This record gives sequence, structure tokens and C-alpha cells, in this order.
Amino acid sequence: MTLLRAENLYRTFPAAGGFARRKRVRAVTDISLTMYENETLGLVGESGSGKSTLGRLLIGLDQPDSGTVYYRGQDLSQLKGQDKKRVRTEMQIVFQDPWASLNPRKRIYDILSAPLLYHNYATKADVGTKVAALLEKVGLSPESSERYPHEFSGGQRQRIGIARALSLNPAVIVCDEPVSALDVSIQAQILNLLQELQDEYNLTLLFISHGLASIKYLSDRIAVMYLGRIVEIAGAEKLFSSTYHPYTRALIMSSPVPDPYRRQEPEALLSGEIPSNIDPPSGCHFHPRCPLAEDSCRREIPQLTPVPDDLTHLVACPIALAGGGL
Amino acid sequence: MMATGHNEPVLSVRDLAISFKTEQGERILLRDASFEVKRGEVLGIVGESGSGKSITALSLMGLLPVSGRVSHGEAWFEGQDLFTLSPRQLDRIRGKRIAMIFQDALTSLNPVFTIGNQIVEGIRAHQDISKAQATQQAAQLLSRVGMADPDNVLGQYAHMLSGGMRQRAMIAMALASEPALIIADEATSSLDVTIQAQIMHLLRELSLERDMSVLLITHDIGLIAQMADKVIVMYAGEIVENTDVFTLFEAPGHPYTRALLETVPSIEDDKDRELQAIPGVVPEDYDAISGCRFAGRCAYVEPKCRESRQIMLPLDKCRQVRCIRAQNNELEFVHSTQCEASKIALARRKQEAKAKLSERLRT
Amino acid sequence: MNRGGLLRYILKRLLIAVPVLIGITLIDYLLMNLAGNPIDMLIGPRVTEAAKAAKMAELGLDQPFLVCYWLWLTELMRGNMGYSLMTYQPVTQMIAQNLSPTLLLMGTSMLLSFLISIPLGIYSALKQYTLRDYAIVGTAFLFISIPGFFLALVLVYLFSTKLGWLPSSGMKTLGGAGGMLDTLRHMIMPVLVLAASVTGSNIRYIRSSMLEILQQPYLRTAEGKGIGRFKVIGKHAFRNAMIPIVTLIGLQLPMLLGGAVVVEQIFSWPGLGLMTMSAILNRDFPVIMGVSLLAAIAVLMANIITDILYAIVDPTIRYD
Amino acid sequence: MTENSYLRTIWKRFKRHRLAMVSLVFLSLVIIIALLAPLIAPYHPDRISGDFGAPPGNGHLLGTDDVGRDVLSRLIYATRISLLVGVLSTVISTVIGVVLGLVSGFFGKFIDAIIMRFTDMVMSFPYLLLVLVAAAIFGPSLLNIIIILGFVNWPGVARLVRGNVLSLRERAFVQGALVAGMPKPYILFSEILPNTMAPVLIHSSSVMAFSILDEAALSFLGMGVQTPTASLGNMLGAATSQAVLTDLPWLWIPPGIVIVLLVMSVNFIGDAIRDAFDPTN
Repeated sequence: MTLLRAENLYRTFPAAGGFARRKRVRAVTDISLTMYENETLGLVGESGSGKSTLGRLLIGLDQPDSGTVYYRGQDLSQLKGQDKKRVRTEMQIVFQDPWASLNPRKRIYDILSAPLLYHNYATKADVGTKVAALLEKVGLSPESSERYPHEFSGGQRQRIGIARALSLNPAVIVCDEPVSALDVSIQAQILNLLQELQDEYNLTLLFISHGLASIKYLSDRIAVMYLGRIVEIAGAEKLFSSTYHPYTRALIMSSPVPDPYRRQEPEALLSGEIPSNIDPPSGCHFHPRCPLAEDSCRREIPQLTPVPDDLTHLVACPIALAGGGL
Repeated sequence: MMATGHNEPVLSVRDLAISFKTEQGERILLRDASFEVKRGEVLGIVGESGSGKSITALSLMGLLPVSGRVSHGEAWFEGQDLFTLSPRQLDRIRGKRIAMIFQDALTSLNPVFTIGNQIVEGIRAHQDISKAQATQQAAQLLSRVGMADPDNVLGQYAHMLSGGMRQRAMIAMALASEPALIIADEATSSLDVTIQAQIMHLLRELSLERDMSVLLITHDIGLIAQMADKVIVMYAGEIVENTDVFTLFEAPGHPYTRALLETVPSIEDDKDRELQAIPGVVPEDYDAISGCRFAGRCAYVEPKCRESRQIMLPLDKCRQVRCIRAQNNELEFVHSTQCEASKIALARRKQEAKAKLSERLRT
Repeated sequence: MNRGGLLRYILKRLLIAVPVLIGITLIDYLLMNLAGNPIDMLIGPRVTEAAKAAKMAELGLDQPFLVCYWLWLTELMRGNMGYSLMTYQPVTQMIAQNLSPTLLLMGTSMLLSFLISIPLGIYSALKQYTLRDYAIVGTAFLFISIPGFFLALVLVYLFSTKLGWLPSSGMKTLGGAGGMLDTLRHMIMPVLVLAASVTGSNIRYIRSSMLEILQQPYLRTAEGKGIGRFKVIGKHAFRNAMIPIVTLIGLQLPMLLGGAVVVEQIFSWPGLGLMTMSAILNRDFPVIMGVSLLAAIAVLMANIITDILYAIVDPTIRYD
Repeated sequence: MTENSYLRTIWKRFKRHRLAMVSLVFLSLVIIIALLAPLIAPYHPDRISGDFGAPPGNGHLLGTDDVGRDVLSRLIYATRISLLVGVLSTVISTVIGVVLGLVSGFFGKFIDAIIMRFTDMVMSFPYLLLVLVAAAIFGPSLLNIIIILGFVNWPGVARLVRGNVLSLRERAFVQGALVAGMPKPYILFSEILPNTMAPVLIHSSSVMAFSILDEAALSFLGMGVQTPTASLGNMLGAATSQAVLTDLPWLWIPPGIVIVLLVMSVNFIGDAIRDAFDPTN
């Protein structure tokens, strides 16, 4: 069942280069996307691809310049009063930086209990037990509620961040690079925790990452973004087994494989830099770096089109589609 | 240039210990570190944050922050112990014979001088040539590291370049005087994967082309597999394993190494793979631990592990570990290994890369 | 940074200053109204009440506040800042006559302060946590904490009264031959007093900005190139440390202007400060308001120039 | 560890600053003396209790002034006045600055532009001149001085708070509170405000040091606290007469030293607080 649907989202920001004329960064350009209940959608892209902005737009933490987000069929921007408040709490987020995501001046108890009390998810009498239960759920001892954020390690803070996101019984959680600031030995703990919680609470997750490996591990479907647009979206296995878009291919080839026998082929590596998203290249934004680029790529913006035998696998590259998948 | 044979170490570090002054008094953040880098070899140092890998590199360059000091040890490089040199003597080596590439190129390049100015300065510090000649040389270097328009880049400031270009500029700067050893400290961690792959490829080519040794410091196991010939694994201020890259992935000798390999997701994995998480966290005040520092998180721990300080000992010809149980042959996963096979694989991989490079240079 | 961009930035910066400038004149005018009737300030006191009323009607000052403000503003544009209640002179003329001694005093103090504080601030940062650092910082604190007038009294007591080395007031020896040397002798103490507190805060500012720079990774890179400690500090750190000093010039102007009032009063230095102080003591509002308006505009201009200079010296600067 | 232990860490770091500890002791002592002035002062500060201009000694520890009042007693009362001015005007300007800064930073846009341009205006007037003008208009009195100093000192605080709010607003924990659907007042007062208090406290210490100096300067110039009420500034003002300066140094040297020590200790304490809160330390 469809839980979230985005239609033609656009979002720009004023560029910070102040001497220049007021230019705008095109963070998200013409994105339509559906998220189904109880799935994990992976969103992968490099810096400037607009993946975080898209995540924030989907849960209403930011408003699009144009386009609409529907949550259970309702237009987010049209919600008012109690409805708005309710929907607001059903969509949560886990941030990347565990050091900035908790108020340093508050005890964990205060951080977790305030929203519970405000939204009447708990009473003064039982809020203590509820906080303790939340902490146990994410693998922390109930006693930690008396402590301050600076007394925890990065991984533990991320657990607290997850507990906060869980506290209001959300339907959707956006995980914005939740493990990229953590040590490798801690990353798996958090990934496993997210997986467990999703199974237990039937959560819908949007998992944002710049690396393919962790996203493959967690996601049911994966969307690949490049300079504000989605270039390919497919089932997690499918994306790797029959890759269409040349950028997706390059991304896979560039990810260092932990196996010394399988060396990266220099021929498969992308050349060139990621262009600025203030003045993205004309036509297909990827064409200056693309090994398949033809003249038409410079002019026409490719639309997401299903691959021949799979309607759920969409690719924004007519040339790759004509040539068949990997 | 000193004549060094291929099996001669370029750099040889013995019993290195580094301590820092902190609010709680003097803390030993690295101890008992010994390793060698051979000519033309890429030595990878892998470890999590706080394991001591960066301070090891900084100590070799004499760049430890003022609160830190080398409290013990030697580092022999081209016949001199780096730790006994005066800053002035050190200046004749760093930038010339050993160069370093840092993680964040934006803050590591001076914002108020042009790229050209900063490269030329490095060249002229070690070569007695005119500014014009040095500028010409700088342009050549920039073009070698893959800059499309070197003459233009010479006049630009760091903030005008993209992340990948900045890192290329840093590499060009490091190459200025044809160093024997390049230290790359998380040189690509803040870059995107497609850019990281380019930079790493460049580094590998340069090392082959100039027979230059590389000390590659990273937390990324994937990069280690792709780049390193030999590997040092660090945990909580100690080296826990020292081996070659093929042996490391095939037959890790230390429980931490094994756990680390298990915990990393890979795009090659099946989707249903269960990630084995290492429980717990890196102990914060590890220099207070008297026994094995990994004991608290180790799946194979026994009381004797906590009893005495662990030391590095060889398991066989190609593995050294800091684990008493592995040394006593009590861990079933530490199966015997074919050191010779790894050596051959290593040599073959290098040969293939060399062939590819010469082919590319010819065209 | 391109030239067109810089020009656009300067233009933008000036545009932002316009409402501030209008606001300053409005505040000035408001204060003037609080202090008395603006008519007295515009036409001078030597007129009868009847003439005043006629003049008021003629000038339109019997009209609503904003209209009056507009009239006052147009007069101001023509250079008419009104007349002094004490000397009957036009305020513009008085300011013009007293300006140069004050500028001489302030300029010399600023120069002296930079000559002392830049090397000391940098040195102190390099020697952080040493005895010399503590001594410099301690002295800086003393300079900041000592009231200018107290320092002036101490200096006068020592060098004029007790030792008789330096003249305690004025700009020239009365009946003396005058000349540059004479003026210089008169300047020593006022300049020292005026420079003291500015120097103290400059040292602290430069020291802390230098300390921050010393932590920057690019210094490590420079040192890693083997160019030598001297060049690392003298070139890489110094050039970056010079950037915030531009801002200091803008920050100092108000401090120096305020200080000048006190210093000129004590040393009877015949400048704007002395003139202002006597205007304040005599409730000579046209003069007071004229001077404060001028000062506010000067500070505003200094801030704009500072911002523009900053944009020029720092290649990374970006403004919205 | 708890909140207490956090403050204890700060306190531990503060204690390392030895001059600040000395300053703290000195300042506490001065405050006690000021509070207990009527009990401690040997004479009534405004009444003649001895010869004209008698040097120290003979029952008057610091001598008497040119009309025969006890200098020590006047000094004690003067310190009391200076502290009063310093503390009250700092409180006024901090409150104004925090409120304007919070409003400006949190609501942004039009309100922000107006408040910030107004701040620019006030800041453009040379500070001491503005105070002098205001004192000339409203008349010099203790209350007026406190109010005037309070009303000209806020722009620095406002800018500081605004800057902090702007950066805190983008921090993940504030965004998290937004996502949790918490109301605006909660976010402003419970998430943002507590995190701006440390920099405000540090800034306030320097505002207080300046206020004490400015009161002294004003009174010295005759535009501040008026005699016979003694203030440190107007006691020094007596030394503008050549006779006092040369022949009665005990009239002006002690109040001068007291001002310097007072201001220095406030500055040292502020500096130590800054260091204690600085995470890079």
C-alpha cells in the first residue's frame, strides 16, 4: 500500500556565493516517488545530489517550491490543526551527526519525555516507564536517562536519536546517513538495530546514504540520485544484478570491494568532477562524465522509463535502455 | 637519492610510543608500535578513530600537536632516526624525501595564497631554481595529477576548486621533490566515491611509476583491499596485526581483525547477509587496561587474556598478532595459511598493474 | 572574486547603510527635540520671541514632527547644522576648526597602538602559556581596565608635576616658539592615554585570532613541506592574522572618539572632544548634536570601508 | 555524571585560572564590604569628620578630603555605587539584548531586518558620546546613569544572541524538536535559550567592566553621579584641580586603584569563564 507519494517536487536554495548575482542551488528537481508501507527505500547519491533535501521534503521538515507530497492520500501542505499535528508526529527523522542531534544541556530523560508529554502519549505518572522502555528498545540501560548527551559515545547517541524518533509511534522514519559519522565497528550495530525495529513496528524507512554497501544491506528498493534528479530506481538486488544507468554502474564500480583479488578496473572509473548544482549541465546532467553520451544527451532531459521486463525498475537513460542492462 | 634495494625498508619504526598531555594528566595514546615500509610498497594502516593511526603518521613528520610527544622509539629513514633530528634537519627531509597528504584539503591548503604559490614554495624549499622554473614545474605536476587546465589552476585559491581538484593539488604539492615516501592520512575520506576512486587510482599509479612507498592511513577496509600491499591493523593505541593484504582477508590472525571484516557490509554481499556487529565500544581510557585491550569485546576472550599485557608475536612467516590465544594456536578460525601463495598473489597483482600502467603511458 | 562582483557588493553594502543613515539622523533629531526647541538650534539665539515665531512659521517648524524633521534634514544637506548657543558660530564651522587636532591625536594613537599590539599579540600567541605570554596578556588586561582619566592623572602627576619633563596641557607652549617638536612634546601624554586601552584590547584580539590560526591544518601542511618554521609563521600564519586586523580599525573608531572626549578634556587639547565637552557642560545642544551626528556617520562609513577592505583582503570571503 | 558534574567540570577548569581565582576572592570581598558599608565605614561618608585635606593617619586611614570628609568611608560608599551601577546596567542591557536577539534570530525576515538596522544605528553613535548626550539631556543622576548605560549597551548582546540563535536553529536537535511537533515557545525557551547562556554570561562580564569604567568616566566629567554622593569617578574628578593633584594624592590615587582592580578582576573572571566553557581547551 502506498504510504507516501511525491509528485514533481522542486526545491532550490539561494546560493552562498554572495558576490555573484543571486543564483540558486537546485537541490531537488522534478522528483516523483512512491514509498510503500513497511518497505525500506534506499536513497543513494554523492554530495550535492539532493538526497537529504528530498528526505526532508518527504516528511514536511522543508517545503517544496512546487510539487506535492501526499501522505496516506492527503496533501501535506493542506493539513491544518489537529490533523497536521498528528501527521507531523507520524513522520520522524534520525540525523547524521550524533553530536549535534541532542541538546547538550538536557538529560536524556528530558529529551525523550517532553514530546511524549506534550502529545499526551504518556502521563506524568507513566512517562518514566515509557522512557525506560524506549531506551531498552534501542539497547540502552534505563539508568542512562539520568545522564547528559556528552556522557555517551557516538553510537550510543545515535541509539538515543533513534529512541526519540520512535517515541511518537511513527509510520515513517527518514534515516539521513545515520551511520556515516560512526566508527566501522559501531555501524553494523546501528544498521542491525534499524532492521530489527522496522520488523517489529512495521516501519517505513527512507534510508539515505552516500555509500552503496550499507544501503544494499538495508533496502528493499534503491533510488539513485545525481544532481537533484533520480536517475535509476529498482529493487535492491535488481539494481546490482541488472544495472542500466551508466552512473549507477560507475557508482558500483567505484565502491571499493573488501577483496584484494577483485581489483577495481581503472577503465571503469568515472572521469571528471561532479558539476555544480547551481549551473548543472544541460540535458542529461550526467552527460559530461558519461561514457555513453551522445549528442541528444546534451539537449534532452531523459525521463524515468521502465525497463522492458520490469515495470518497477525505472531508468532515466534512453541509450542504456536501448542497449539493455548489465 | 640513496640506493635502496627492493627488500630494504625505506622506513623502519621501532617501539614507538606517543603520549599526550590531557586534563587528566599524561596519557599514552600509542605504544609498542614497530613496522617497516619497503621501497615501492603500499603499507595500509587501518583502524577506527582514536586507534592511534593518525598520530603515528604525524609523529614521523614531526607534526604532532604541542601537547603530544614521542616518548619512546626510533624511526629510521635513509640512515637517520627521524625522532632525533632538530626541526631544521627535519626540514631537509619533510617535503623533500617524505611528503604528506591530509584529509581535508580545504582546510589543509592556505586560503589566502594561490595554489601555484603554495606548490612553488614547496619546490623552491628544496631545489635551487628560479621562480619561473618552479612555476613551470608546478604546472607539469598539476597536469600529471590530472588537472585539465594547470596554468589556470596555478592562479586559483583553494576555495575555488572542487574537493577532488583540491586533493589533486595536495598530491601535486607532495610530489614536488620526488619523495621516497608519501603518507596519505585519510586522504579521500571526505570525498565522494567516484572521486575517491580516481584519487586512489592516481596514487597507485604514481607509486608504481616512481617506485615510491606509500603509507596509507584509512578506516575503510575496502580501500585497504584495493590499495595496500602490507597491512597494519590498529586498535586502541596498539598494533594488533601486521600482515600482507591477501593473508589479512583470507586468514586474519587476530579476533579484532576478523570481527572488523565481518562487520563491514559490501556491495558484493547477498542481500540476506547478517552483519556481525562487534558489541560494545572502544574503551576510552585504554591505557589503564592491563591485559588485552580488545578483551571486553572479544568473542574468544578467556580470563588469561586480561591477566597480562599482550605482545606482538609472529604466527608464521607472514603474520604477527597481539593475541595470546592465537599465538597458542587456540583459535579455530586462525587456520594455517600459505604465506608463499600470498606472496605470489601480491607479486602478480603488482605486475598486472605495472603492465596496465605502461600500456596506458604508451598510448 | 571578480571585479563586477565586488562592485555589486559595495553597492549593496552602501544600500544597506542608507536606512541606517536615515535612522541615525532621526535619532539625532529626536534627541534634539527632547533637549529643546529645534528653532533655537537652527537660527541661533540672538532673536526675539516674535522673530522666532515668524521664522518658525517661515521655516514651517510649526508643522507636524516628520515635516519638521524633513525641513531639518534639508537644512542639514545644505551644510546648516545650526548655530552654537554659546559662541553664535555656525556648528559646521566650529567642527571644521577643531577637527584637525583631534584627527592628529586619534591617527597617531591608532598607529602607535598597531605598532605595539601586532608584534606583541603575535609573539604572545606563539609563546602561549609561558611567562612572557602571561606578562603580555596581563599588561593588556591592565591597559583595558585602567580608566583613561586615571592614567592621565598619573602621567601628569609623574611627568609634569613631579619631574617637569612634559607639558600637561594644550597643543603648544604659550608664548613659546612653537614648531613641530613643541607639538610633539605636547602630544606624548594624550597619545599614550588614548592608545592604552585600544592597545590592550588589540593585543587580546590579535593574540586570540593568532591562536586560532595556529590550530589550522594549513599550517601543518606548510610545515610538512619543510619550508622552515620562520616561513610557516612569517608567511602563512601572518598573512591570515592580518585579515581580522582590518575589522579592528572599524571597531576602534568609536572607542577612540569616546576616548578623545576624556583625553582632550584633561589635557586641554584644542580639538573636537574639548569643544564637545564644553558644549555638554553648557547644554549647547546644536553643537552636541552636530558632533554626535558627524561621529555616527563617521563610524558608519568606517564600518562600510572595513567590510569592503575585508572583502578585498580575504580571497575566501563570501557575502549573501 | 549529571548537570552538577558538568558545572563541576567548568568550575574545575575555572579554578586553573589563578588570577581569576584571586579576582573572585577580591571581588567577593569588595561586594561584602559594599553591602556592609554602613557597618564597616568608620565615618559618615558625606559629613565632615576631620581637618581639611589631612594626610593619612590620625584616625583617618586614608586621610580626609579638601572639605574634611573621611576618604576611606567615601571610598567604601563609592565602591558600593560603582558596583550598583555596574550590576544594574548590565542586567538591563543583557535583558534587552537577549530579548531582541532571540526575537530577531528566531523570527527572522522583516522583524530581524528592522531590529538589526536599529542595532546598527545605536552602535554607530560613539558610545561614550551617546552616554554624555543622554546624560546632558536627561540630567545626571544615579538612576539616569544606570538607565542610560543599560540602554546603550545592549547591541553587542543582541548581535551575539542573534548569531547564536541563527546557528542553533539549524542544529539537528532543534530540527528534531520541530519534527517531534513541539510548540515554538518550547523550542525557543527550552532548546535554544539555555544554549546561548554561556556566551551571554561571558559577554556580560565585559559589559559590566565597561559599565564600571563608563560610570567613572561620566562622574569624572561631572555628568554622572553628583556630589555629595561619592562615586569612584567623582572622587577622581576632584583631581582635575592642580592643587588636589599635586598636594593631596591620597584623594585620587586610592579610588583610581580601586577602579583598576575592580575592572581587572571582572575582566579576569570573564576570561576564565570563557576558557572554562571553551571545548577546545
